[in-house]
Amino acid sequence: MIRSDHLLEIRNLEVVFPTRDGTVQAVRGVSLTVDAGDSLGIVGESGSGKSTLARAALGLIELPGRIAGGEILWKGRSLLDKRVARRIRGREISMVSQDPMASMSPILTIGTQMTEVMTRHLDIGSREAFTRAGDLLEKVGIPDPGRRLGQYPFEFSGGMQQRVVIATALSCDPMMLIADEPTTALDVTTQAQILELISSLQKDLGLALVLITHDLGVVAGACDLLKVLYAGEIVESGTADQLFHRPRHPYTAALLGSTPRLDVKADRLVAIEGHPPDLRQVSIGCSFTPRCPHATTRCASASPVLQPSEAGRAYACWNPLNGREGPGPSHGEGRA
Amino acid sequence: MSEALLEVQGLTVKYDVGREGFWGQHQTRLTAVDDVSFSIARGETFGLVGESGSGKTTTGRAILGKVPIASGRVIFAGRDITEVEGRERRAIRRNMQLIPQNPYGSLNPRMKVREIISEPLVVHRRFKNAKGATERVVELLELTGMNPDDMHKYPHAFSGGQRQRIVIARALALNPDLIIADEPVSALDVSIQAQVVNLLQDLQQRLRLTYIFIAHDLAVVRHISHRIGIMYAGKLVEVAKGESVYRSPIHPYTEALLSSVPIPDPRIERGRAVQVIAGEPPDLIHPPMGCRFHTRCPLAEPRCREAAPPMEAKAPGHEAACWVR
Amino acid sequence: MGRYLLKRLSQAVLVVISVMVVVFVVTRLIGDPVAVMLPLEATEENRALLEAQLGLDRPILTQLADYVADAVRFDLGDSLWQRRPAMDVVLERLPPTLLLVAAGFAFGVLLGVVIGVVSGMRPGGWVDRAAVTFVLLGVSLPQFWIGLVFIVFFSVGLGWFPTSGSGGIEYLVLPGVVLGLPVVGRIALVTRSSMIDELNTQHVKDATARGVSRARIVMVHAMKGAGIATITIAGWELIGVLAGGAVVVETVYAWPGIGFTAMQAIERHDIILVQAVVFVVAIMVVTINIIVDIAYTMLDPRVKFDRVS
Amino acid sequence: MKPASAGSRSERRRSGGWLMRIVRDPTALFGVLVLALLVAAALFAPIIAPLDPNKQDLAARLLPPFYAEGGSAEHLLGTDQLGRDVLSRIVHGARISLTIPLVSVTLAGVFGTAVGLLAGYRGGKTDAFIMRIVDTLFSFPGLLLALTILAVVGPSFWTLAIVLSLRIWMVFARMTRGLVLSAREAEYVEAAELVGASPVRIMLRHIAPNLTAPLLTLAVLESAHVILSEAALSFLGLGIQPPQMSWGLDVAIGRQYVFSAPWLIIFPGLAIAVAVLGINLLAGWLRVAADPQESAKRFAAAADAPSAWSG
Repeated sequence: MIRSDHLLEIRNLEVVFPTRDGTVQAVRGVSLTVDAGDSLGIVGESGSGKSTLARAALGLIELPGRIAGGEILWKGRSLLDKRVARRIRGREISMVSQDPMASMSPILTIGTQMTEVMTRHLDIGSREAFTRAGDLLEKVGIPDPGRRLGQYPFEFSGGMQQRVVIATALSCDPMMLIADEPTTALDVTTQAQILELISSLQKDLGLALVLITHDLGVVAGACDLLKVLYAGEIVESGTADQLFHRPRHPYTAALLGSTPRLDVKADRLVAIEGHPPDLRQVSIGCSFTPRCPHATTRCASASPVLQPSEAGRAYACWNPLNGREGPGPSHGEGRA
Repeated sequence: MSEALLEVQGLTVKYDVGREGFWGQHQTRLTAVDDVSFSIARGETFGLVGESGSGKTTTGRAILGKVPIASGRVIFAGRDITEVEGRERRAIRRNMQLIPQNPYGSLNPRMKVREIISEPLVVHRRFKNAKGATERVVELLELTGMNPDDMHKYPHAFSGGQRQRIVIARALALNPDLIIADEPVSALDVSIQAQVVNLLQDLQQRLRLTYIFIAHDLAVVRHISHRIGIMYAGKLVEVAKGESVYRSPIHPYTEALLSSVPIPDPRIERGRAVQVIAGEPPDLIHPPMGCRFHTRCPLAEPRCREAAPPMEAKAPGHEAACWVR
Repeated sequence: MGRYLLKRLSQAVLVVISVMVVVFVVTRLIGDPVAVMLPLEATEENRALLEAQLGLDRPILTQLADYVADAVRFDLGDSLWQRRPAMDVVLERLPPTLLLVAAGFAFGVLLGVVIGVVSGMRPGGWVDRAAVTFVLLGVSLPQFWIGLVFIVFFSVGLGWFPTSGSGGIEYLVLPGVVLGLPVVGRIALVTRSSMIDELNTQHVKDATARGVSRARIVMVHAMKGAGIATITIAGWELIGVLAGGAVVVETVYAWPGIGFTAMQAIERHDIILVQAVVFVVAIMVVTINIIVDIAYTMLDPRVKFDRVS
Repeated sequence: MKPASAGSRSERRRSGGWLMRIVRDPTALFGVLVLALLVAAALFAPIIAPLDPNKQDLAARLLPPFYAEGGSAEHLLGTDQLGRDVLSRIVHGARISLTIPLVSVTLAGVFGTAVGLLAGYRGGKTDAFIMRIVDTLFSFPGLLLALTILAVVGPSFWTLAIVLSLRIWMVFARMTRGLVLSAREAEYVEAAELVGASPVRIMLRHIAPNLTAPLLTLAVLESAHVILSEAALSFLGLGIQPPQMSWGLDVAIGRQYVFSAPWLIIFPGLAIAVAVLGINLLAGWLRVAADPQESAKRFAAAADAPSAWSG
C-alpha cells in the first residue's frame, strides 16, 4: 500500500490510445487530489482528456487504451489493481455520465438496473433492494416510484432519466461522485433542476464531487475548486474565485473571454484562434503556444511545469498573466 | 427600420406521428409549430430561442420549404412563397440558405472542398463545373478565413470549426439575402464557437446579410441577435429587442429560462437564487388547454387554463403572450 | 396489439394464397402438366382423358377459382402416384420431417448461440479466430456433400451410425447434424456481431462503471440485446431448414419426410403431390413468421410499447 | 475533435493501393487467389485440364486417385464409372459453376437494385406497395418452390439461372432501399437539396456513391449462395443436365459409387466448398474494408496484445 492521506490521489497519470494513425496521448502527467466533501470541477474542451481522466479514476480505461504511467490511489489503495477497482466502483466511487438515455439498457426495467447494483455491492436481497430503490427515486424527485420501477428508460424524459441515473449512482452510499458532463444532453431548465439536485445531494450526503464539464457556467455554481485541462495536461488549478477572477494561465483567460455571458453584453467575443493540438504529435514546449497571444520562443522549446503559487493555486506557464481582478478584457461593459 | 425581408404569419406545422385506437382509426398529429408570426427586417439578426421540442427548428425548416405547412403564410421579399414548389422553389433557394448544426454530417465525405463549395454555383448554372468555379471558391474560402489550398482536401481533413467555415462558404456562394443558422455553433467547443460567432458577425456587416439564428443557448443568442423570439411548446411566447428580453422579460417562461442559465462567475452564482421551474414541457400531441405554460407557471390563474393568451404589445417593440402580465 | 395481430394474420393468408397462385400459374400456364405426367408413348386420347380428369379443359379462371376454393378446404386432389388424397400423403410424412427439422434446428441454434456469445465476448482473440474459421466452413460446405462425406466416414468407415433410413435415435444423428450445420454458422455470426455491438454500447460501459459484474453484463445486458437480433435470424433459418435443407438432407439420407416425398413425387411427375407439399410448407412458413414476430414483441419492450399503444 | 493534420495521413492510407491491403490480409488474399484460380480454370479449361472431360475410357473405369493403390499420374484424381478424368471434369465444371452465379447475380442485382431505388426514392405508397411484395416473396418456401418450377418448366441453363435470380433479387431490393433511405437522411443530402440541387443530381452525386460498396459486397456474398444452390439443384437432378458439366451433378453421379469410389464425390464437393469459402472470405473482407467502423473494431482487436494494466 502506498501512503496517501487523500480520498483520491492521482499521480502523474499518463493514458495513451493507440490508433491507426499514431498513439494519442490523451492524459499527460496529470496529478490531483480529492478529499472528503470536496467539490472539484474539471474544465476542458473536447479532446482535453477530461473524460478519459474520469474513466481512469474508475479503472475503466478500455482497450486499446492503456495507462502508460502514474498511480491512481483510492484511500491509499491502487485502483490500477483490477480487483480493487472492481470492488470500489459503483460502491465507493459512482459515476454519472453525459447521455442519460444511453446510460441504461433500453430493454431492462429501471428497477432491475437499480437493484442489480445494490444486490452486488450491499449485503441485501432483491426485495430490500427494491424498497431502497423506491426510496431513492423519491429522494431524487421522481413521484410514484413503485410504478416507475417497472418501467423502461424510454418511458422517462431526459431529465427524469438523469434523476434515475443519479439515484442509481447513490444507491450504495458512495463517498465520491464523478459526474461527467451530467447536463450537457439536457435542456437549460432541466439542467438547472439537475444541477440543483446534485449540489443539494452533495451537501446532504457529504459526498466528494468531481464535476467534469466544458461549460464554465456549470462549474461556477457547483464547485469550490477548479482544474483547467488543455491537451491532456492541467494548465491551471485553484479555487473557483481565483480562476474566474484572476486567471493566470492565458488559456484560462481566453476560455473565459470566448464564453458569451448572459449577464453582460459584449461587442465581440475574444476568440482563441487556431485549434487544439494533435495529441499524436506532442510538442516539446507548452502545447498552447501556437494559440497563445503571450507566447515567446521559450514557450515553444520547453514545457512549463505546474507551479504552485499563492494560496493553493498553481499554473503551468512561462509568461503568466498578472492575475488582476476583473472578468477579462472582453467584458468591460457593466452587467445588466 | 427598413421593409421586412421575411414575414411569417400564423405559421402552423403538424406532423403525422402514427395512428391511435384499436383499429388505428384515428390519425395522431403533433402540432410542432402553432400559429407563429414574426417579421424580420433586412440586415437584422433574429434570434429564435427555445428548448428541445419548442418548434424553433421546425419553424426554420418551414420557412425553407422543407416541411409541409398546415396553415399560415411565409412572405419573402414581398412574395408569398408558402406554396411554391419544384423549379421555382429551387430558384428561391438561391436567396435563402441554411447553416445546419452538425458540421460533421452536412458535408459529403466523398466530395472535395472545391466541389462542395461550388455545388450551389454549378446547380444554378453560374459555372459549368467545380473547376470553372475555382476563382469564386478561393474568394469564398478567404472570406471565411480558410486557406485557398484547402479546396483540394476532403472534409475529414478538417476540424469541426473549419468544417463549419466550409459550410458557411457554401451557404454564401450564391450571395443569399437570408441565412437561417440552426444551432450553428452548438456542436463546437467554446473556443471555436467564439471564432464562428465572430465570423458570422463580420460577414453580416460586410455582406449585409439577414440572419435567423436558432439556438438553445441564450448567451450566444443574446450576443449575436438584434431581436429575439422565445418559443415554448410550439408557440412563440415573447418577441422583443434583445436587450429588453434580457433586462425586462415579460413572459414567466422567459423569466424562468433566463434564470436557469448559469453565469460563469462563482460570486454571482453563489449569491443568486435560481428560479428552478419544476416539471417538463407538455406533450405536443395532447397539449394543455389555454396557455401552454400554465402547467408549470408560478403565476397561473384560472383564465390561463381556459384560453390561450394572444400575442400583444406590452411595451413599445415588446410583445408577449401572457394573461397575467 | 389486436389490430397488429389481425394485420399479421391477413398478411399470412395473403402469402399462402400468393404461393398457391404462383404454383398454379407456373404449372398450368408456363408448364404443361399433362405432358409431364403422361408417358412418352401416350396418345392424343390419353391426353384428352387426363385433361378432363384434372379439369384442365375448363377456362383458366374457373380452374383457379376451384383450385383456391379446394385448397381452402385442404383438398388438393389425389396423388397420381399414390392414388389417394395428396394431403393425406403429406400429413402422413410430416411427423418425420418435423422431428428432423426440430433436431437439426435445435442443434444449430444452440451451438450457434454458444459459439457466437463466446467469440463475441473477446473479438480478435484466438477463441474467436478459431470459431469464425469453423463457422465459415460450416456455411461454405455444400450440405448434400457433407451428408455423403459423413456417410462415408461415420457410417461406412467407423460404423457408428446407419447410412440412411429412419428408426431409432441413431438414424437421426447424422441428418440432424448436417441439417443444422449451416444454421450453426449463420446464427453464430449474427450472435457474435450483435454481442460485439451490445458490449460496446454506452449502457454496458456505464453498467461496468456502476460495478455490475462482467458475468451479469454478458448474461443479462448483452445477451438479451443480442437475443432480440438473433430471434429474427433464427426465424429465417428455420424457414430455410424447412423449405430447403430438409429436401436435400432427406434425399441424401432417404429420410421418409415431406422433402424426400417431394423429390419422389417430382421423379414420378406427380404435380398434385408436389403442390400439396408446397402448400403445407407455405402454411408452416407463415406460421413461423408470426411466431417470430410475437416472440420479438415479447422480448423487446420498445416494440411492445409501440404495438400495444 | 480531429485536428487538421489528422486527415492527411488517413487520406493517403485510403488511396493507398487496394492491392496492398488485400495482400496484407491473409484471409482476403486466400479468397482472391481462390477466385483467380477458378476464373482461370473457367477461361482456360481446355488448356489447363489434362484430358478431355467427356472422353470415355471403359478400360480405365473407376480408377482411384494418384495417392491410393492403383492410382496413376495420368488420372491424378481418378476416373468415374465411364473412365472420364475427374480432375478434368472439375476444371471444366468451373465454367458452369461460375457463369451461373454471374448471370443470376447480375439479373437479380440489376432488377433488385432498380426496384429498391424506386421504392427508396419515391417513398410513400410506391414504397409500401413494393416492399409488401418483397416481404411476401421473402416468405416463400424458397428451394422447394424452385424445385417445383424447375420440375414443371424443365431444367436448363437459363431456367436455372432465372429461377435462382428470382430467389435473390429481393435481397438487393431491400438493401438498396435501406441504403437509399439512410442516405436520404444524411445531412449532406439535405444540404444539397437546400442549395437547389435537382433530384437527379442528388441521386447521382450524393446517394449513388453510397450504394456501390455495399451492393458489390452483397453481390459477392450472394454468388456464394447461388453456387451452393446450383450445386444442390444439380445434385437433386433438377439443375444442370448432362452432358453439361457441374460439380453438383458430378457429386450426384458419384453418389451411386459412394462406397466403392468415394473420390467421385469428395473432389467435386471440395471444389464447391473451396470456391464458396473463397468467396465468403472475400465478401467478409470487402464488408470490413468498406466500413470504417468495422476496420476500427478490427484495429482495436489487433492492438489487444499488451495488457491495459501495467501497474
